[in-house]
Amino acid sequence: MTALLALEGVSRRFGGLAALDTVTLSVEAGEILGLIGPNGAGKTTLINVVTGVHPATAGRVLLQGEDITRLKPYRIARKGLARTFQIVQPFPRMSVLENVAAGAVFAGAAPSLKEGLRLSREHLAFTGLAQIADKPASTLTLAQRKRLELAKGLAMNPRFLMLDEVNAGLNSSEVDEALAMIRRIAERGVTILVIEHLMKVVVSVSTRLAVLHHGALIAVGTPREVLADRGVIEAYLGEKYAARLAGARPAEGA
Amino acid sequence: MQAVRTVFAAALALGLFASTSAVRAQDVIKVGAPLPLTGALSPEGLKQQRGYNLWAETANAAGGIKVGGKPYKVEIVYVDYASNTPRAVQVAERLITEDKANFLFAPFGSGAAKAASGVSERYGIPTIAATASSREVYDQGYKFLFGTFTPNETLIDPLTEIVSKGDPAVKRVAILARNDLLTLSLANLMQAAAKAKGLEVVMMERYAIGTMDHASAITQMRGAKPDWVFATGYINDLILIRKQMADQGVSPKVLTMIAGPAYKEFTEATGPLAENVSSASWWHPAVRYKGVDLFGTTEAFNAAFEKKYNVVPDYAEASAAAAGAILQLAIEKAGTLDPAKVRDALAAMDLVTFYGPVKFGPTGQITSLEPPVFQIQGGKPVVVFPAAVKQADFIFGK
Amino acid sequence: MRDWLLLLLLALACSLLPLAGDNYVLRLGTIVAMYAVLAQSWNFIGGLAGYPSFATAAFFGLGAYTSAVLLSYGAPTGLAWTAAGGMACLFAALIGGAILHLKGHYFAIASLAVGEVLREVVNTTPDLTGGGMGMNLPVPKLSVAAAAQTFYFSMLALAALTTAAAIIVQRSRLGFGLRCIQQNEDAANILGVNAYGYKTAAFCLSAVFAGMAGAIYASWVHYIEPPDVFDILLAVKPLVMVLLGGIGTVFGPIIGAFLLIAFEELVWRSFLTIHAAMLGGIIVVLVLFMPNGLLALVRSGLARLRPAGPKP
Amino acid sequence: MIYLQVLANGLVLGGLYAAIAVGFSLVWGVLNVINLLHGSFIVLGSYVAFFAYAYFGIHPFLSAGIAGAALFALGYVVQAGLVNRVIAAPVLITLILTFGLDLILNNAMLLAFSADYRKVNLAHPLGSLELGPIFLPGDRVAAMVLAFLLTALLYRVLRDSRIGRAIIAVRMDREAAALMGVDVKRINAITFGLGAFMAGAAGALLSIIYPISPLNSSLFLGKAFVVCVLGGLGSVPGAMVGGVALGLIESFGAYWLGPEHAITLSFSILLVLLFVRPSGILGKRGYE
Repeated sequence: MTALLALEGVSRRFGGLAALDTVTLSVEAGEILGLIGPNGAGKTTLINVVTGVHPATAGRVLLQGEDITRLKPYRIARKGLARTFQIVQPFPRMSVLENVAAGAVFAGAAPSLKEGLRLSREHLAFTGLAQIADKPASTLTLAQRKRLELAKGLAMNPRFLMLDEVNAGLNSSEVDEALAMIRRIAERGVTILVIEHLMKVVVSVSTRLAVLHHGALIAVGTPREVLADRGVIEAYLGEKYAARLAGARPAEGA
Repeated sequence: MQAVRTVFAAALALGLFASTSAVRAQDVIKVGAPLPLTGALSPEGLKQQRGYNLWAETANAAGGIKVGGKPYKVEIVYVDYASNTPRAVQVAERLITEDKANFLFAPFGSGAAKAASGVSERYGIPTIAATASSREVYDQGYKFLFGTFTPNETLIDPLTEIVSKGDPAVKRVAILARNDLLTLSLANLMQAAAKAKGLEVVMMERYAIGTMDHASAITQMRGAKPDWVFATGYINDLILIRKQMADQGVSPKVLTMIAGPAYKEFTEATGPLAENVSSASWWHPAVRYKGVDLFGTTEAFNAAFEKKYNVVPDYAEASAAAAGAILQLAIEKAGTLDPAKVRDALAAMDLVTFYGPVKFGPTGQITSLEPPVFQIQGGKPVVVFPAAVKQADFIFGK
Repeated sequence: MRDWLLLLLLALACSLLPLAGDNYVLRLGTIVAMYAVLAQSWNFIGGLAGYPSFATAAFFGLGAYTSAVLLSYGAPTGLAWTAAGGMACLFAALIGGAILHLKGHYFAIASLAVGEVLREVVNTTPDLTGGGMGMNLPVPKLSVAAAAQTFYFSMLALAALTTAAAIIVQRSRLGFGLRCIQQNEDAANILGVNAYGYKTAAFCLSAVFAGMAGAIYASWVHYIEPPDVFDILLAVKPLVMVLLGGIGTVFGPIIGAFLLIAFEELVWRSFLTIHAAMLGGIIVVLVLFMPNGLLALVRSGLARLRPAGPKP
Repeated sequence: MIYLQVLANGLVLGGLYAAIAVGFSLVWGVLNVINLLHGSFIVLGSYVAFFAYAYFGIHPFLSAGIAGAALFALGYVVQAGLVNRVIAAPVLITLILTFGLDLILNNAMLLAFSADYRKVNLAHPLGSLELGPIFLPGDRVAAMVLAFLLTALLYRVLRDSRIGRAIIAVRMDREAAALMGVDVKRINAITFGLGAFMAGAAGALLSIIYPISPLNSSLFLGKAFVVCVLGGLGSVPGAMVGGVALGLIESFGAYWLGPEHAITLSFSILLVLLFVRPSGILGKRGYE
């Protein structure tokens, strides 16, 4: 069976800088793949390449075998690839409900505006935003905005959902709620890619981890395998520290 | 903020002034005058207004216009159409239907006059155009439109006659024309007239409205080695062209410019460069007529104008005043304000005014004038044609 | 439903105008209807999509000249008017492809330049358009009153049609998508909105009715010249009207058109040479004190008075 | 040989266009405000020079400083009092605000000075420089050189003075500049004032070349637009390059295609350039 999403030797250059360097990676249906790496490693670029915002300069992106490398972002969105933004991007002067409905109407299953609004209420209930459905999005707290991003993504009825730092800036109880929600989304059969800064969080939720460093993929595997990988430790902590740790058991988190 | 406040205060004051100064006498003759008081044509609009005002004040000072023995005051209702032709048409209709104007002075220039005359024709309101010369304005078969400018070719033909007779060495003509109704029409006529006289047209170029630089056109002109340069445009274009010709050392034997040099602003702005520039216009303060109108002789008109405005009148100002004088004569002759009767009096008119002999052709355009050719000599425009009012000989450059 | 009812009532009320007024009032009514069309047109691209277009004058002028040229070749009036709309729409689709990837000031300037280029093209093709000499259209063989009514009702019908289109668009996916684009174009793209296609559609909508308005206008005044039909004020006034009435709303543009023309008429009558400054004064006051338009001001009372406008 | 003259025409004209556009570019680049008052500012500068010459005999090359200072004050007040209130609002709002202000200013000038064309006629005109077959108009060249010197001065001010650094900081990142203690509103007003200064000075210099009338303001504004897009925004070198490029385009365009097509050509090039390279010939490198 072909992978849900496959990157084949994908590169993305900005001028002379290679933000992504021949990355080959496949995502199987149903998994939660954690994508980690130090700042500037190319994680967000990878999402941008997959969603067509910054098309790959080399290589191919395949969705269930279909080449989507050069498709426009809106076409990719309509094929069931949804994402959230690290810096939240609501439509500020629309209500929360309308924000979500946009996802349902333009990429999701809603055949009409009316149906889109109805479906959106369900997604709001799921994400716990039902009480504030009619407030303008610009009045929301950060945690609420992050959840709104999630709800918008869900409304697109995605096969594959990419979450870019949905937990950044949240306190620990908010993070726990968010994680529970990610798991519940996965239970609905949505394949998920999580970009995360907090190692603890990503390890607890992911079924598999991939590590980017300077635009290159340096490790893929179960969380346990990856965290034991010497290259990964070097990338995160520097060579010296990695050498000291060598032979010792991998730490819980890094 | 202060500037804004000042302007608002000024606005308010003006508004009050406008509303209290409106004439409320019962026996008035209302003449509607749509004018371009703002926008690109506003210098022209203001000139016309000066002419109309002088006429109205002179007529009122003399006790108004006698209609069947009863004196009527003249009231001119001005509306600015911001140099926008459709607006002129709209304003014309408003003046007739809302302000109940008895008569109309057409808006400035051929294009707007033509457009607005359609309205006054439909309402049967006699309309005098003081600044429309193109034949196309008058050949629409309208009965209520009259014009005080002769057709454009009456400006061109005497010029070519004088130049071709005066100096057989003038062979090559360069034409530079503004791409606009009157100015383009003059250039086309010039091209035809030059060919008819056996002259060679070595350059014929148009420039766009709003052109800020003529250097390339003048470089081209220099290459064409013309003996006679004929440039048309509004005053600002011609000032710039004159200056840039000097910049590149282009000095033809004859330099003709229409329609700027008749205005004093041209000589003021170009200074010594104005010298020997020739032009033609429909009227000139040097002409001498003994009229039966309220101004009487041309000298008397010039004096009255100078007394009020401190300047010598130019052709546009005189034509506007003449339009009023002619209208007055027609009303007095008709002895009624009935538009159809006044119209008939205009059509039958055959007399002399300070502006010249007045007789309208079958299309309504004046046929009795002989437009003077003049040349700037010693910083002043002097008439070189027609012979009856000639002040000096035409001077050719080297 | 409420919008449709309002439109119907408004159209009915306006069709009674010939009973109440003389020809000059009808002329004013025609002008209000014409500007309502232009304001409504601008609202598609400027209000809904948030792209500050100054191309309204270009579409208007293009429509006027398309129709005038066709009429001069003997085409029937209805065909000429329709073709003018079609031509403007086609032109918007072509030019939209080139300039709709620009944002903010750059888009504003490009849309402005489009009108300037068209104006100069007309100026320099005298064989077809009369160039700087302008163009005469056949005068309809109608009485004064009949002509006034014909053009009033034509323009009124077009205004109603444009408003109907606005109502439909506002409630459709297109309108929803345009609002998304206006608020965050990148996010809209990612949510599956075909931003480029939607913007082009909005641009075309803002062209087709403006082009037809230009065509009717040309027949109405039966003399057109480039400085008049490509006048920059034809692009600016609709925008002021929309701001006045309320940006992005269905009836705001109509209210704005009515108010501005009424105000102009008043000013024009009482202030001979400072009406431009008066218009400038309205604009300044509008922008500084009621960025959401009069409607919003009335609706939300004085509490909402604040200096900055939230609309792009 | 004739091409040398056309080239010279284009270069001189380009120098004047650069002078017209520098202030406009500065305001656009730093404040992201399209100042539609710019054309009227230039005309007002011309009037200052005209009256200074007519009543006091001050040469326009000297009164350029006076005109600049007067316009700086006006520009400062306009920005501090009005434009600053909506500076954070979307493009459309500031654009339409300056449009309204321009209607007022232009109308006020029309009332105060009338639309009649005037011109400064120097008692001692500069004549023409003849370099073999090429004629160079003395007044244009002198005005161009002075405008160039003023522009160079502006460039130094921006690079080397405290206020200049603050302006550049605001241009780069408004919020960051505010956090670093820059009084952004004051810098906005100073920038707008500097833009008006350049407009006023340019207007004074142009008073010996162009007939003066409020009607000219839209012509100047149009040129400033094209120059800015050609050269790239908010950059002094960009305005120079854009000005010269436009001068050359118009000059050769008028020569090859006929003068009636010169304006069409420049607007067409503007459209094409917006399409292929919206950042202008020099790109967005700014005042660095």
